[in-house]
Amino acid sequence: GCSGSTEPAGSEDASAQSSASAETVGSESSGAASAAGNYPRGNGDDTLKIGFACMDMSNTFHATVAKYFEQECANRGIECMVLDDKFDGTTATENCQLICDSDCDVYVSVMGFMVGDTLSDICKEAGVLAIGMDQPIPDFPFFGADNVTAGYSAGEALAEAAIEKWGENPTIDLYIGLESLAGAEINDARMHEGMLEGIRSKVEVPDEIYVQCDVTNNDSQVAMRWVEDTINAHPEAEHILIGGFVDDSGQGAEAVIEKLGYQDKALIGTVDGSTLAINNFKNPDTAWVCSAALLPEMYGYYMLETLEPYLKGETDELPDSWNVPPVVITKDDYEQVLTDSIIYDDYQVG
Amino acid sequence: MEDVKANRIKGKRFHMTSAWSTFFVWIVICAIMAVLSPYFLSVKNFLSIAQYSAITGALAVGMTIVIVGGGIDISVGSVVTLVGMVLAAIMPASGSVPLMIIAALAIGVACGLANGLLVTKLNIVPFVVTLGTMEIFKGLAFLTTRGVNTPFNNLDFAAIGRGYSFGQIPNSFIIMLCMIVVGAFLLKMTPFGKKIFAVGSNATASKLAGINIKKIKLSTYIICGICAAIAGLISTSQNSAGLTNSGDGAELNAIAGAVLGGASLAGGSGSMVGTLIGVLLLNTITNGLNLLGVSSYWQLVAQGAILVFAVIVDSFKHKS
Amino acid sequence: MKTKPLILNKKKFEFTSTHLLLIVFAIVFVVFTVMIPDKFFTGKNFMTIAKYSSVFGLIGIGMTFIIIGGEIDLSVAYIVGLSSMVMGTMLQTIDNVVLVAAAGILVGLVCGIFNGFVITKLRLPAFVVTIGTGQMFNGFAQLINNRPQIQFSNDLFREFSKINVFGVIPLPFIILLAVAVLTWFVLKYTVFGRCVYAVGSNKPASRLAGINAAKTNAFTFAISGFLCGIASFMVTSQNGSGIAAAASGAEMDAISAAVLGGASLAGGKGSIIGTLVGVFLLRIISNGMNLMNIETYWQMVLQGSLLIAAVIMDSVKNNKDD
Amino acid sequence: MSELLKLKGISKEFPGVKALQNVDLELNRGEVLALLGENGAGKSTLLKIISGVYLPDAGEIYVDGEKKNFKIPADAAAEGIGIIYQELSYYDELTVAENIFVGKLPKANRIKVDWKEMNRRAKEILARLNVQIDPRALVKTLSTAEKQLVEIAKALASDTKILIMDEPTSALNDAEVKSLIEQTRKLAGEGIGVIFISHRLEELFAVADRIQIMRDGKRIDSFSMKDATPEKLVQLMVGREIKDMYPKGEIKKGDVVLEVKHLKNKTLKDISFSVRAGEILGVFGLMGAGRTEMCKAIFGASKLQEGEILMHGKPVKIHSVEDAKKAKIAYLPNDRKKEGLILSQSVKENFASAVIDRYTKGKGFIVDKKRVDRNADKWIKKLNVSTPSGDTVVETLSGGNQQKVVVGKWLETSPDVIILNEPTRGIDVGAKVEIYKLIEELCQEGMAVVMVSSEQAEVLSLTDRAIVLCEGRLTGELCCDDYTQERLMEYAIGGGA
Ligand SMILES: Nc1ncnc2c1ncn2[C@@H]1O[C@H](COP(=O)(O)OP(=O)(O)OP(=O)(O)O)[C@@H](O)[C@H]1O
Ligand SMILES: Nc1ncnc2c1ncn2[C@@H]1O[C@H](COP(=O)(O)OP(=O)(O)OP(=O)(O)O)[C@@H](O)[C@H]1O
Ligand SMILES: [Mg+2]
Ligand SMILES: [Mg+2]
Repeated sequence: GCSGSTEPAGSEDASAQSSASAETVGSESSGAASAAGNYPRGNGDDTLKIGFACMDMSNTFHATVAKYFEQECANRGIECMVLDDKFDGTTATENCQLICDSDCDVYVSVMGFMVGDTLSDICKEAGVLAIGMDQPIPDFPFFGADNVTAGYSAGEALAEAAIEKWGENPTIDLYIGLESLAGAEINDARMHEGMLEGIRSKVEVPDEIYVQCDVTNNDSQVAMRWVEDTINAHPEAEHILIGGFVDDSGQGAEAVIEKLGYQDKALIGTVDGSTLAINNFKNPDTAWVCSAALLPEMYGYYMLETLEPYLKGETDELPDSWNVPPVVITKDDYEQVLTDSIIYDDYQVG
Repeated sequence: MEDVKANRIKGKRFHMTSAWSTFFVWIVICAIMAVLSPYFLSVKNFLSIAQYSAITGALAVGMTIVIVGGGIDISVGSVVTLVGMVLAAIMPASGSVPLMIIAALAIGVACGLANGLLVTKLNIVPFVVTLGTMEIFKGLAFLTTRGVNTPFNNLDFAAIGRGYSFGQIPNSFIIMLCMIVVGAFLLKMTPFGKKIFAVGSNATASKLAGINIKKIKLSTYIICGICAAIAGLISTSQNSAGLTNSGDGAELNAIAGAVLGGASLAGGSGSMVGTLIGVLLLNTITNGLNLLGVSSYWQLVAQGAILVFAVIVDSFKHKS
Repeated sequence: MKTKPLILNKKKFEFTSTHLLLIVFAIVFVVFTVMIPDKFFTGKNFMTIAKYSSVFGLIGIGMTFIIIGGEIDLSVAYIVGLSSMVMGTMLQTIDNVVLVAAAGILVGLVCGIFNGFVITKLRLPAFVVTIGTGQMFNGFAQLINNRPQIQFSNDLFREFSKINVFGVIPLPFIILLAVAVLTWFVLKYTVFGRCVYAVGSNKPASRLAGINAAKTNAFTFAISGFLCGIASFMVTSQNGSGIAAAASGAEMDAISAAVLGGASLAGGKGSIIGTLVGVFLLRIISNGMNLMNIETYWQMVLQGSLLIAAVIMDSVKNNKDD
Repeated sequence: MSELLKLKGISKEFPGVKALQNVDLELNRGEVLALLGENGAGKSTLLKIISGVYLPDAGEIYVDGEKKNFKIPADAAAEGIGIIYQELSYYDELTVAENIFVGKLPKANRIKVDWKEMNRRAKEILARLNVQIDPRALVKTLSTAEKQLVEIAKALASDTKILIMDEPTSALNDAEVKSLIEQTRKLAGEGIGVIFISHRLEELFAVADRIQIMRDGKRIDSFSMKDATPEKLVQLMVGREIKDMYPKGEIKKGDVVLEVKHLKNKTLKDISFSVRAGEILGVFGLMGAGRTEMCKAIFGASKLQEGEILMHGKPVKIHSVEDAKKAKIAYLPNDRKKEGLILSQSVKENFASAVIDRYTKGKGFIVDKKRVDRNADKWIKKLNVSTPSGDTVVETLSGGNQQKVVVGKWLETSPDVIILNEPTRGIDVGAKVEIYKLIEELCQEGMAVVMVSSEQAEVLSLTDRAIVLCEGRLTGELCCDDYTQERLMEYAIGGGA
């Protein structure tokens, strides 16, 4: 198989990279508040209250994060307010204000890549601790998926699958990147620094064969059209790699590969690790071989494990950055890997 | 008398209809694409265009009927999403394809009925009604699976959107063509269709001619709901999953297709053949730009410009 | 023979949709106040609502002009986005805040004029044209940097939206009120304003009466574009970054607000006050539901239902007149 | 007398119609010129050329001896040409005062509209026309007749040298017509040149100095009104002699077909009457009397709060137009453009629109195109509709021919009773006579006819019996010796009963 989940080199590399970048963000602008743990710690009353601004509740990944986040808060007796940023900077700013107005102790948001400075300002003014989830909010700690690592390990796994299928040093004729340009920095980290570099660490992918497709809103239909049209425009391509920003793109790509009968000529790898990927892995014939699971179910757990003691004053140390460790799942190992990674009893694979 | 005769012949001179001017634009676009991309002019590629036109086409059939009747329905995209989510949710319990189809159609009828009743019984502007129901249906869709994409494995069901018949003709396209034919028959040949045109052109006069305008309008929304449900079926089947964003923006494509094909938002005009050409035009543009690997930002600009260009071409027929 | 003159129209209090809307508004307000008094009925919260209503208020006012003139504009959100990206990009290199703001507003104005020109000069259906131009503006917005958003660090520019007049009232809200008063005057008291109503009410007749209908409509698009430019300035300052989707969905919000406020998509009807109440109603509903921590999916259902409920009452009133 | 306006050799062609061929026209200062011609003769087209709506294909326009080239209506307005169009062009959502001054709103300073001044002046003008409408009222709340009055006020509002009125009286009652004529004469006395179109000859005799007759897009003749007699005018206009304007054959009346008892709703206050087979019942009243409302209520197009409707002695429940159609009631609306026709559709589609369900084959699912065509041909011939073909869009027909289409559409439903609401409004004499004949024929075939009219002469000559409404009440029923112009008016203003 193309197991990449335990590949040490890539993941360590990338996680080091990302924590470094988060640290830089922290230290470069927070001048006075440089020491770890020197963050606001809430308004002093007994009950803890977290304001969670979900990036987009109509998006499976973020809706899942929100659901388990709420659940984890409930388990720990923390009050939780969930708002929907609707993938919109303007709404995010307003929601941030609303959360600060509502006497929350912590504000959590993914929208840092769009309106980070402003979110930071609002929270500082209100004396509320902000956490940049997946995307840093300047002067505040970072928590979340490590997109570079996730993309990198998915890329490696995809390349390994290619080697297994087409032999040592396979010539890749076409690489289709199903990307979300609206995701800006996330997209860069996951798809370029991550996935593309990951693939290139094992096989050669020259720039000329890289077709970047913007799958706006991560729409499976749009992905289908891009893949089919691009393959039609490269009829000579025998070895095709397809990388997907999320599983929705993989779903569309897989549909086209099956339609064109290209199972021998194409391989798909994505980042997400959602039920869409798992469902496809159940079928041995699919071209979709791997997906880096970001474990949205575990976000709440990992965040609160570190955050709760700090808020409760049990510790004065709050790291500048901590992560959810991504894992790569493949046809062979997805069940095992996921059951190992997700601690909830009610969680069932697929 | 002689004058009258001469005039009569002149009166019959050829008038370019909207459908024709859109057809003309389509041909021009095809010619340009054919020059720019060697892969454009192939049966395979046109079949691909056909397949991906199916969803917009199915929606546009219903939309044309509603628009001809003087209404509009912008909730269709949400119906597509709703159908997808509900089907994906019940798929594990029931793998039967006919049951899926019945469930989808039932959702379509229910949504169309809701829109239609609000428009006719309570006399509310259709734009506002469907703006409201658009949110409601979408909310309901997300509530079914709490905003989570839900895949399924059902090869029989997948054949609806992905399979072929008669060699290489995509099933989804065949479904859409059937809908176009039925729609054209309905509009052109039946008393019902004549009444839709009458109601769309002048509701007061139609009412005083003894046409039950509420019934006619209600029917157009139900038909539109059914068409949206079929579009949802195709989309769900092509995706093999209920996806939260499968219907996003679909209503605008459907309206654009219908209007490019000659339907007037004021009601009382429009044709199925025109709509078919309008939908094909929209999808050919996307296909061509994809083949050329044009960046999506430029695609937005190009699609917008071509849309404006098409209406400009159409406006020349009014001037001449 | 002297006939008895007919007096059908005594000037009496007429219950208009604006009154109805005010009642709905009051009900919603009271409901939230009773249910979540400590969260909703606070000065802080009102100021938050006021501040974040301003952007949509301005867009709504522009849309009201266009709708009264019998047209529609589905590209407003993308005009705001394009202008926002232009400002965000300029701020990377230019420190002159006034220059950047002026450029942003100019972009809005130019987009509005472009829409107006294409629609009125070539006599094209506004609905399709603005879907098309909207896509174009959106494309251009993202092409500037090959990015859909760009953050900037000009503090002075960001400061603008934080200014509170008399220490409490957000400046954007003051601007909204000023624009509202000005546009109310324009619509009610200027020849141009009355021409907008005339053109929207009966376009062919206006042409016969020697009103330049095309120019009037074109002007409404320009006004809307200009207001979108100002809105974009406000939202860009608020967000601290240029965002192509800064006002995503604003066209629907603006149309809903205008229609709630009594505007008719057939043209000839609508008012600034109505639209503003509509804007605040929509904002307050979403604010209140957020504070009550209602799941966003239920919020969608409720918001759609409320929109319909508001117009149902209006139509029931109208039906009685039949 | 000096020449104010002169047209030379004007021609205009529409697709399929030569609307005007080499037409001349002269108008002097202080003169009222009547323009007379059958429906479709080209009168309105000629006026629209004068006011700059249409560009002529050929010909010249001189104002005060200077050659003019009107490209848009504003050009003509700048030369002091004011016009009331045949199609009312009002603004529903604006106030009465604004409607009157639209295009030239009085300003307080450079930008501000002076509402006070505008309302005051509007009130003045309306008072001159002897109407009391609140200038601040929205026009959408007015009745058709009131709207027409506002249109006339509009034309009087500006400083016009040349005033053109295309059928200004078609919605007015006699008193209003009279004051309009007075007003027109006064304006002429002030030196304004007036062109006045009407199909009512007695009005023309009262108002005009000179008359120009048109037929088939050509100028036939023009002479002083002193030399005119009704017979001469009619003959010139239709190109043949018309002897009996109103046919009055003796028809045997049958049983009561339609009977209504105690109709009540928001407008109607207890109305009862009956009509027999072969009888024409006149319905007279001033504007807003509730005649239209009564018709619509019987026809199921308006709600009834109380009341009973009987057909052939049996009560029928009518809640919708379909119910009325089933009960064999037909209704010809007074506003044919808004309520009678689907303007953008073809003649044959309009003929079929009330019976489309019957013109089917294949178990009722498919429209039988041949039958639709045959039906249209039948009615075009029978009613003598002048149209290039059944495929012509009905909008391009002249008023009279449009009216015939509406009549044909309803006759095809083979009703037992037909309610005609102002069937001859805005129709030329020739077409009028044809419609009268048709009504007569219908009676002979045993149909019962209810005819609403604002023309006293028409009611008196065509019917033996009439009911009169005033403010929604039935104020009287007239027949036999009572049946005079004076009594009609007396009841109409609420006197009498
Ligand atoms: N816009 C148009 N397009 C095509 N044909 C037209 C148009 N306007 C008028 N016509 C035709 O021109 C002819 C003259 O019409 P016009 O309206 O001038 O008659 P009219 O004398 O005013 O009749 P009426 O007394 O019924 O008002 C008619 O045959 C009519 O059908
Ligand atoms: N007192 C009134 N107040 C308000 N509206 C009235 C009043 N009287 C009549 N109307 C309006 O006028 C209508 C009744 O007039 P209707 O049109 O039936 O009269 P009509 O005799 O046919 O006159 P017209 O010549 O104007 O057609 C009603 O629909 C009503 O809306
Ligand atoms: Mg005429
Ligand atoms: Mg009437």
